[in-house]
Amino acid sequence: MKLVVAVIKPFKLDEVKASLEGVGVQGLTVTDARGFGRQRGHTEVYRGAEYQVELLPKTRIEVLADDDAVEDIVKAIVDGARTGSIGDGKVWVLSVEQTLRIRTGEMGGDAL
Amino acid sequence: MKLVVAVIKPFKLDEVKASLEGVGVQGLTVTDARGFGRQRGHTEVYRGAEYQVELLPKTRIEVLADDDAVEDIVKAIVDGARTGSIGDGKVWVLSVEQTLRIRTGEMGGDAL
Amino acid sequence: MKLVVAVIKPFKLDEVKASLEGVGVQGLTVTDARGFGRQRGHTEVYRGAEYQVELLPKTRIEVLADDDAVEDIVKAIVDGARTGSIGDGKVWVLSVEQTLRIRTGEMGGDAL
Amino acid sequence: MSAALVMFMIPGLALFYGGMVRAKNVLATVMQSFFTIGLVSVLWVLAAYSLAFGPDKGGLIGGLDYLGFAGVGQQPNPDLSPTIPHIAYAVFQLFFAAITPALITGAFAERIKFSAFALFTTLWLFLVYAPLAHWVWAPGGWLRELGALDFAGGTVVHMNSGFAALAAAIVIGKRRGFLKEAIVPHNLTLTILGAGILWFGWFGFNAGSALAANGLAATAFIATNTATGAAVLGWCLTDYMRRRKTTTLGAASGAVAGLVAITPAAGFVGPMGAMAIGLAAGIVCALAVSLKFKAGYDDALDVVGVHAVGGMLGALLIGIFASTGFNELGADGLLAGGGLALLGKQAVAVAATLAFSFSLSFALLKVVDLVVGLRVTEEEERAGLDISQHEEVGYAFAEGGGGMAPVPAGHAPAERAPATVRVPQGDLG
Amino acid sequence: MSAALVMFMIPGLALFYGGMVRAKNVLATVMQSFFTIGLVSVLWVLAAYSLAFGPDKGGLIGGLDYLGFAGVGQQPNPDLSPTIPHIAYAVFQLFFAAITPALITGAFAERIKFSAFALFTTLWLFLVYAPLAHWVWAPGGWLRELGALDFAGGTVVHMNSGFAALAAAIVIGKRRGFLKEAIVPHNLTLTILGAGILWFGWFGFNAGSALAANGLAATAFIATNTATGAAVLGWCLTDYMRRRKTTTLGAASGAVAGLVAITPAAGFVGPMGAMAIGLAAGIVCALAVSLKFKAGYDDALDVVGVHAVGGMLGALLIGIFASTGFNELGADGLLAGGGLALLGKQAVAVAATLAFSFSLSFALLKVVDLVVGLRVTEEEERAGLDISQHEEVGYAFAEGGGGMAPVPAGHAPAERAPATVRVPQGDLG
Amino acid sequence: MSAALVMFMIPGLALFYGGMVRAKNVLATVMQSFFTIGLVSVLWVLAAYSLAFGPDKGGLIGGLDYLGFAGVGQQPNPDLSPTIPHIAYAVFQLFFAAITPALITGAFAERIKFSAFALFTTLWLFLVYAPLAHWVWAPGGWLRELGALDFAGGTVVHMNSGFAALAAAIVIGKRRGFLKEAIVPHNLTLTILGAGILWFGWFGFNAGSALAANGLAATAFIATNTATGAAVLGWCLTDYMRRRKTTTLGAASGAVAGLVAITPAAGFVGPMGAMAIGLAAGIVCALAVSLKFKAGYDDALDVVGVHAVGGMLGALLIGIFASTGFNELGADGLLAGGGLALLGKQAVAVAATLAFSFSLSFALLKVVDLVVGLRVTEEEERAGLDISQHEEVGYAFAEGGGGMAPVPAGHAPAERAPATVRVPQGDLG
Ligand SMILES: Nc1ncnc2c1ncn2[C@@H]1O[C@H](COP(=O)(O)OP(=O)(O)O)[C@@H](O)[C@H]1O
Ligand SMILES: Nc1ncnc2c1ncn2[C@@H]1O[C@H](COP(=O)(O)OP(=O)(O)O)[C@@H](O)[C@H]1O
Ligand SMILES: Nc1ncnc2c1ncn2[C@@H]1O[C@H](COP(=O)(O)OP(=O)(O)O)[C@@H](O)[C@H]1O
Repeated sequence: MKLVVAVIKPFKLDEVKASLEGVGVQGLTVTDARGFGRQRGHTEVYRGAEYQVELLPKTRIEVLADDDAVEDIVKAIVDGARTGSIGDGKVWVLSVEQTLRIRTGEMGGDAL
Repeated sequence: MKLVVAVIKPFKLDEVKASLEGVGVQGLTVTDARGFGRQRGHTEVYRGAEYQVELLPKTRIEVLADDDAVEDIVKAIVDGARTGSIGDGKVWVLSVEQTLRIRTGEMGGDAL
Repeated sequence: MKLVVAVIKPFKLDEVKASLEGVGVQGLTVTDARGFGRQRGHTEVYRGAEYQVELLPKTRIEVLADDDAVEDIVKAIVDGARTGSIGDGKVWVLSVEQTLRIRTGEMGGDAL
Repeated sequence: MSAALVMFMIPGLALFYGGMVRAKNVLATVMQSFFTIGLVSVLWVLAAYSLAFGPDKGGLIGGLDYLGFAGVGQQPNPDLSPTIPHIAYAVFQLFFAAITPALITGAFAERIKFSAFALFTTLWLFLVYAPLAHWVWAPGGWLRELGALDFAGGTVVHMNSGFAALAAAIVIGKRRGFLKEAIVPHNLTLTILGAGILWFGWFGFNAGSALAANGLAATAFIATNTATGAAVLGWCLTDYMRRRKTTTLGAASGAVAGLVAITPAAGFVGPMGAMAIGLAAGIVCALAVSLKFKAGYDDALDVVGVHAVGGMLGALLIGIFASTGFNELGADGLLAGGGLALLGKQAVAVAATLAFSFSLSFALLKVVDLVVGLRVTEEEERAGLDISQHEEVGYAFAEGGGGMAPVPAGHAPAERAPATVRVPQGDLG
Repeated sequence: MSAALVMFMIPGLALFYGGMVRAKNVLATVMQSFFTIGLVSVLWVLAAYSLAFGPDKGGLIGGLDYLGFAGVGQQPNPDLSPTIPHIAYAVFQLFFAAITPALITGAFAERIKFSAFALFTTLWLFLVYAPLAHWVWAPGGWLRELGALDFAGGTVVHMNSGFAALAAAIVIGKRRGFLKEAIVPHNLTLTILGAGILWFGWFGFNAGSALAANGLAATAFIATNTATGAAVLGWCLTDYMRRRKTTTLGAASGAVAGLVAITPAAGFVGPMGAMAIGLAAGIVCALAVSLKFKAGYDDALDVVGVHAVGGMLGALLIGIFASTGFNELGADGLLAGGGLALLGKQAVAVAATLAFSFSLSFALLKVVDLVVGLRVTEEEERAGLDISQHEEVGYAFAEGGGGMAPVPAGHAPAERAPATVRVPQGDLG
Repeated sequence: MSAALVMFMIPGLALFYGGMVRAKNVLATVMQSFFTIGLVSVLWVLAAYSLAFGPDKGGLIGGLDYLGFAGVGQQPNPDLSPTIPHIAYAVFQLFFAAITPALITGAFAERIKFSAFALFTTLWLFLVYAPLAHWVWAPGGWLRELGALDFAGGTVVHMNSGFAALAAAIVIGKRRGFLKEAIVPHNLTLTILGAGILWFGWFGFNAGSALAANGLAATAFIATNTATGAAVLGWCLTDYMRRRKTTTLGAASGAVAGLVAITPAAGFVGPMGAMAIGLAAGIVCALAVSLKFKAGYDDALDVVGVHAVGGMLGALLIGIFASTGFNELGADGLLAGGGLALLGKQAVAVAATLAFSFSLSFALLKVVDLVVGLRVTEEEERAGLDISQHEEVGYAFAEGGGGMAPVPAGHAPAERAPATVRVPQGDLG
């Protein structure tokens, strides 16, 4: 069992979700995040005082997946999230030792 | 050292927290999340236009734990979070390579 | 490839960010969180009714890093986040199996 | 323009209440006040005004002469409004009739069905408000003939809504989690703004009740403001005594408590009397709102503690502080050498209002419960009334991004139709 | 003080609109209404008032006698304001002129450049609003001479802005994601509060148009309120019919629809007529706002569905419900035995307004598009107008902590300058 | 009703300020304005009115004849208010006295102890406001006798609060993180709404100062509105010059700057003079607010840059634009051929106000600091004043779920009592 985590541009969430459903993903968890990276921030101005903002809004996605589904899932995320411009984000994969569905107590692959 | 992660229904947070304290957990970190899964969403209507909302509010919990405490912790989460109805959420366990308490620099189990 | 996760006091975010940049970190992802631990909470009062609040605002940071950079990064986080008072937070390290930059498809270290 | 000010109080009330509920119920709470303006604006013209202010029938109710505002014209009406057009008087009274049921909504907030609220408000306006308004204000109304004083609606508006609220809290039952979970205000800035609007509008309410921009209006104005200021201090003082801190909600609540208590007295007392009434109201109401925890009824937004208690306090204190020195149409209270006579009449008015409003409201709520059911399901309550009753969310700060094409109402939604509107409140478990 | 109430409507409108857009555009939307007050306050004094109400030139436009309010004094003006100081009339009219272009902003919300908005508003005030105001209200204006009735601005304010909005929605094109993404209101409490302020201020708008606090004002007042209440019920009823639920946005929208529809009629109809007009407005507008999905233009905040449709409805229904019984300066509609004459005149006014306002606004928008460009870039639209047009964010709840020293404007930012102001909206992709 | 409008300005100010602070201080900031209404409403009646407007004592202070509003009746007072009831005048003045200290709170926002604020406000009202009001407005007051003009409070309200604010910013010291962290507004929609309410209420402030609804009131009304509109444009223009962008906060700030600058002049200048004053105010204040970064004092919400500077500007420009043509009780300024005499008198008033207000306020703050301590601890400041001073949070959007039973105040909380009310602001580190 793996956990695929992705940080993407917020407005790409639906495309990513759709393309994940396209490869059979049945669930995912989303959190709002802010990201700092190569992408340049912007300036805010209040009463003439300027502030450089370097943390930009991002959306963080977690998908639990069977090992052999990971490749498709990563591809699906990239397909949905890529704009080609800087700041598209990252995907990383962690290994999961145990998974469980709270409602039924099912473990492992059955938990998804 | 393990990291137990759970995605639960928001209104179950306190019950989960209480039952975790019941098994000796001394700390946890919570983030607000939105989840998509088998649970059907709902409809929103604005000036006669309908929108299907599939991402539902969830709460994400992280608990660092010694290896031998994991079983109890997972059980405690399930006890606290289960309603039996769809959408109760998931629990997954990751292996942690290193832990540290910022205040003291204590490592491993002492960090909790 | 590792993932360094830290839970810190919100007002320390910039110091941590600065000291991470000091050790060459080029990116990170931040989420707002709430934490429960040894640090005592506070009381809220509404129309004479008192509520004990035990979950305090925290900031959660994720940094993907090459294995050999982890040590510096953990140190940098501690340097930036420590106040010495209770509630400073935790740092933990997870092992990452795969990393990818969405924009370019670069993998592993090149993805950072 | 006084009438406009009174109308503006209702959106103010909507915010005052809306800020105190949880985020998942903010729209439903605001909606109840807002919808009430619309509903009462129509019902009042159709029939309620006539029932309240039509020619007296046995001191109990008005005749039907004014159905549809028939005969309510641009000329002053000698009995009701010698100084202003009859229609101006009728519309001024309209907003009193609109805010009163809106006040009640604070008691059953966060758990009532919208349909039940709408039905209850309609019945209550005709069967409880109209008769009581007739008793107190209409020529021939028995309380008016008795000589009980109510300058701007302490009985008709505040005690009436407060006792109805008590009945409502009892009949509908507690919110899920009451006394167990932390059910706290989600946006007190709205509540403060609401209190500010109420304070502002109340000048129309009280000063306007002089039915002329004259010295009496000025007297009522200063009495209103002084009592309110004193009540703010009173409530803050009470908070301070308990935990050495003042609270914003306490200040806002104190303002409303003071406005409530001075309403019946505004035109009959001087600035110092008003100050005493206000100070008392701030302290007494600050203590009264805790009753519900002991008594065990869930008056969600403390309508009883503020309006019933504050209204009674004001009505009774008239008996102490009133003086014909400020309004020769008034009467002399205890301190002005009028003895206990006035106090007695005021007590009768209070008792009559309590008995009538509480019992009849109680019965109506039972009826409504039978007909449509008062309360939402557990799942709906947990999800919040905004979603379950109105299919809307109060706040959507997160960039949902993506989503589906809006479906013209009624049509089936497209096959696969993801959407990520942020629903920050509640859970649909 | 009526003028002050009308002025207050514009911040109300700002909130009404601001709550309906996405969080990333809230400031830009609010700004457009707020800035318009400032802009028109200056332009009106300089020249626009003179063009609208200066001595008639061929029934089409006013002369330049009143440039800079020259000769607009403290004495009543026999032709324009026999009962109040000329300057009071001029300032009352100022706010009508200010809210009208502000209403249009709902159509091109969430995608227009600030510069384009400012230029368009300036041109539109002089070339569209001023002439139309002259036609309808100025002595000698051809529509006024024709005998078409418009008590408080159904043609000049509502149809005018509504048809201009239609042109704007068509010329500027759809918002990115329209019909694809979930573009939903981010803070409906603001919208309800805005609707409440509009309702409050509208009493100044309609009752104030009687230019005196007399019986006619009271008649206009009750007509305004009754129509609004009925429209709230009408829209809620329509919502209920569709999904067995009422909506908060529906109630707020209904109120505005009712206010719009009664505007031209307020002083000419009775309470029951007003109720009919309001009910019709609530239902018709609730259905009309869905047109855009079928017609495929993106009138972001439904200015067309509410103001154009509601305005037309009200103007035409005058032809049915008007009666000299309520205002001898008015006329008799169908039901009052006046036959179809009045209805015909009203139809002419509607047609003239439609043709003039739509076509000229359309042309102006094309011009503005050529000069400065109407629309922001895709990246700016996605980031939101708050950041891209004003370099501000609407909400910053998260404790950013840390950050950089503010740089006195213009200076280059320090070398390494981290800051973590929360930007909860949009993305700078 | 002008008094009601002025009262309404204070909740408006509360929002204007509340939106500009960080989320963790929103309630404390709003509370300071709201509480001030209550506090001053009581103190004014008790004694402050008498000190300000009681029979003159040597041109410096009023006698104690009016303690508790004794003798302040429904009849006009020949010296103070020949045209309206004395009590109406006294209450109108009350709100001027209430908003002035509320304005000061912008300077020490986000770091002052509530107790220190309350004590300071009380002392300041009696020792600074009352005397200055006497000098300028009371018969016998030396500045009034001198012939300096102040139509509606440029000196007493704006310069007075502005210079006191300067003293406050200096004495209390900088906010933690000033010039280091990004300290930015958390909810500018509140600020815009607040500015809108201020604009609305200011008509009562300025037009009301004519003490009658006549031509002069209309003149003051148009002057007020024109100056405000011009100032919005002026500030936006300044922003535009710097970064080719306008800002919402700039528009809101410009409106207030214009209102401030026109306050002393409203009744003495014409529309074009008002426009010049407003435009100047918008530009000058937009530049003035940056002074603090160079001078290094932390005037959190720019009370100095807007009220002190704007107030001075307006007071001095009267000397240029005033003309008896608009108000024969006024005087002729430079352009009206009055020479420099008036300008000189205005300068004396400005200097006197500066010296008196700054020095005495400075001393009072030092005293308060000694007695209760002005400033919260570092930990409290970081956690935010809402939590540390009032034990409340401004926003709780997240579904906390669960929690503990509320404990009737004073009782010890239950043993294990988890609660998850969201505290989105600050940190209790
Ligand atoms: N080392 C890292 N650890 C964790 N998250 C990162 C890291 N680097 C970048 N990110 C996340 O990825 C986002 C995009 O990275 P950025 O360098 O700006 O663009 P790109 O990924 O296209 O090169 C950042 O905003 C941040 O959220
Ligand atoms: N594959 C997945 N990866 C990550 N999170 C998931 C996954 N599937 C479900 N979840 C999370 O669990 C929540 C509940 O899942 P759902 O299928 O709706 O109900 P249940 O867990 O009872 O079957 C979802 O809302 C989502 O947050
Ligand atoms: N076992 C744990 N698992 C996950 N997060 C934890 C755990 N213990 C503490 N934390 C996080 O660390 C924060 C600080 O912990 P706390 O015990 O209060 O102080 P300290 O780390 O200084 O001992 C908590 O608020 C919580 O967010």
